[in-house]
Amino acid sequence: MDGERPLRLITASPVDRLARTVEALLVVASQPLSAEELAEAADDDPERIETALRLLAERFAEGRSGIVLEHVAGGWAFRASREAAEACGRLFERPVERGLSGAALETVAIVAYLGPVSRPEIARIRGVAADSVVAGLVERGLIAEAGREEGLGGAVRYRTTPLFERVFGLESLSQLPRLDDVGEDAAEIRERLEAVAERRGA
Amino acid sequence: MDGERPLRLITASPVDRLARTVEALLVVASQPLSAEELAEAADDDPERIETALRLLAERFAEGRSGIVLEHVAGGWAFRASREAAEACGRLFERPVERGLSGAALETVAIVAYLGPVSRPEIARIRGVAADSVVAGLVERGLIAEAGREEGLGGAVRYRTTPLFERVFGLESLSQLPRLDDVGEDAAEIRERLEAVAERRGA
Amino acid sequence: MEVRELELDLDAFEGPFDLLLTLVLKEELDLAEVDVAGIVVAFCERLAERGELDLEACGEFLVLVAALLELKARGLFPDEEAELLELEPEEAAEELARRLAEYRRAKEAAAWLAERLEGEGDRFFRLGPAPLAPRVERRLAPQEPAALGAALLALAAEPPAVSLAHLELRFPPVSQFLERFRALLGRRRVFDLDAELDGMTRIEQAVAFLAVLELRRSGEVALEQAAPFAPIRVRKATERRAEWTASARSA
Repeated sequence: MDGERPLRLITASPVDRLARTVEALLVVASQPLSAEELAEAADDDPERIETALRLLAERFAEGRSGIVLEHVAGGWAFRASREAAEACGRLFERPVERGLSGAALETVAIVAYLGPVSRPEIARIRGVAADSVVAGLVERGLIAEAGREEGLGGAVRYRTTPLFERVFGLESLSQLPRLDDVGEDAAEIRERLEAVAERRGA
Repeated sequence: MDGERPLRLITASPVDRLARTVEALLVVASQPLSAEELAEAADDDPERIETALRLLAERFAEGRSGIVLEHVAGGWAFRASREAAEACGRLFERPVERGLSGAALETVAIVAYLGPVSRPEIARIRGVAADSVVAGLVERGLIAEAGREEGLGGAVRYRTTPLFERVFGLESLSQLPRLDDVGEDAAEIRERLEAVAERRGA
Repeated sequence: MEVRELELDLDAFEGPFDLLLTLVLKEELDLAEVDVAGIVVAFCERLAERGELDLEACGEFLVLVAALLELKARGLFPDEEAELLELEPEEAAEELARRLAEYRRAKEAAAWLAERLEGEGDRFFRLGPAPLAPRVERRLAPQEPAALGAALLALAAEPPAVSLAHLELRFPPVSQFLERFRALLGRRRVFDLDAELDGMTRIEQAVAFLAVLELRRSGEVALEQAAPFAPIRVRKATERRAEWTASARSA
């Protein structure tokens, strides 16, 4: 390796190579990185990192590049140039979604009819793990946490939100379509769903 | 807008400006963007986007830059250069692929080739229950629910996600190798079985 | 009758069927060492002792044994062709071959993916949103409440009855053999069961045997066997009360 060094010095200065490493780290990070974090990851010293960052700040500057290096509270991060703000706005402006996925609809229906209900219960009834679907519904504000199951370390339970009622055009949960074939009330419906789920799993 | 064009030609070549917009979009996007998505966000035509992408692919090439543009999962995305992999490894975990078991790889392979496919189908092919393996793959984001099998009480089906294609560096699922050679094996196995059956019958 | 509680006394294993299945699935017991035919014999004996045909237990048993045979076949497959004698029945050969090929293909694809992962290990990309990207708000169009009810109704739908479909093996109906044996007994008062079973697949033999047990239960026939594994003679019941006589067993 030592023999290679002079060659490298000709083709690229070490700071240039370090700058490439830093830009690679920044493009992968999902939060700002401090000079110390960068130095540790690059296994180089913070002063040289600062030099590399200055180099990058020049290269990734407003007006010169669509990628802009920005120093924010937590450290350094890339952002889109102001020039591209309109385009970014269009990228992130999502059209109104027409419906929920099958998994999301089943899950939110379970929470609406049986809530408050925990993730393990949802998983049991649907026969598949509920983690990502529940997380998605929470993120969209259709369901929210509502305490925990009884006992130590009880699982978090979920209920539907006012946004859910608005989206589904309900004044309250009592307006949910009746499911007399399944059960008269939440307890009966729950019992039936769990019994069916058990038979399905067997 | 037409009246502005000559002005733009003076300050910067339009393709260069478009390239800056495209790199801005790519640095903030959380998944690969297709040329069509880029065209829509940039409010420009797909052909010019392709030209800009070619320009960027040259600029953000392995060995030349720490940020590398790649065509993956049906779109374009930035990633860290291979040169910086060691530094990235020190800073970031690889939660998606860390410790993927043989069972998980077999299962994700089945979903990739046969998807959408249900858990019972996977179990049938692998000869063992697929529940925990499938849940693990969903958790990692490599597969996702894709509706249920037809008919009432049908099992949930799964397909691979764009993240799967990204992790395995596939431009699309069509890049998976054809497994015809194994198909020939099937004929051979069948012949052998039939030969055995004949001997038994005699 | 609880199939899973069936007590087994095999060379490789002694204990309830349930435990055997658990050990096999945990790969703590090599299925290659397990005499599956021995399990079938134990089940049939138990069935005979009870003197009544428990179709539910038979169904469950067939599914479990078919699964065991398949697992065993899979484990044995790479070995000598002679071991293929364990596989059969020939009717299932094509299906089995197809599935083995399918499984091999999955293994092949998994190997390809593993190799790919190895090669792609130095490609890092961002998993989450960009640090300074705008937050995305997902808006949902107004939804029909009826969709909620429909989703729950679908979840409350009974699953299909115990299905053998996933095995894709064809089980001939017991009635087919009942008719055949009744017709036979119309012509002859006695027949040798083994001779009748000759040339059948193992599954057909099993179902035919169930049919004979059913005939005995309904008092239409008497069964005679000089010793375990000796030929079984099926005699049309006359004035004598039908009974199972395996003289060696009482010894």
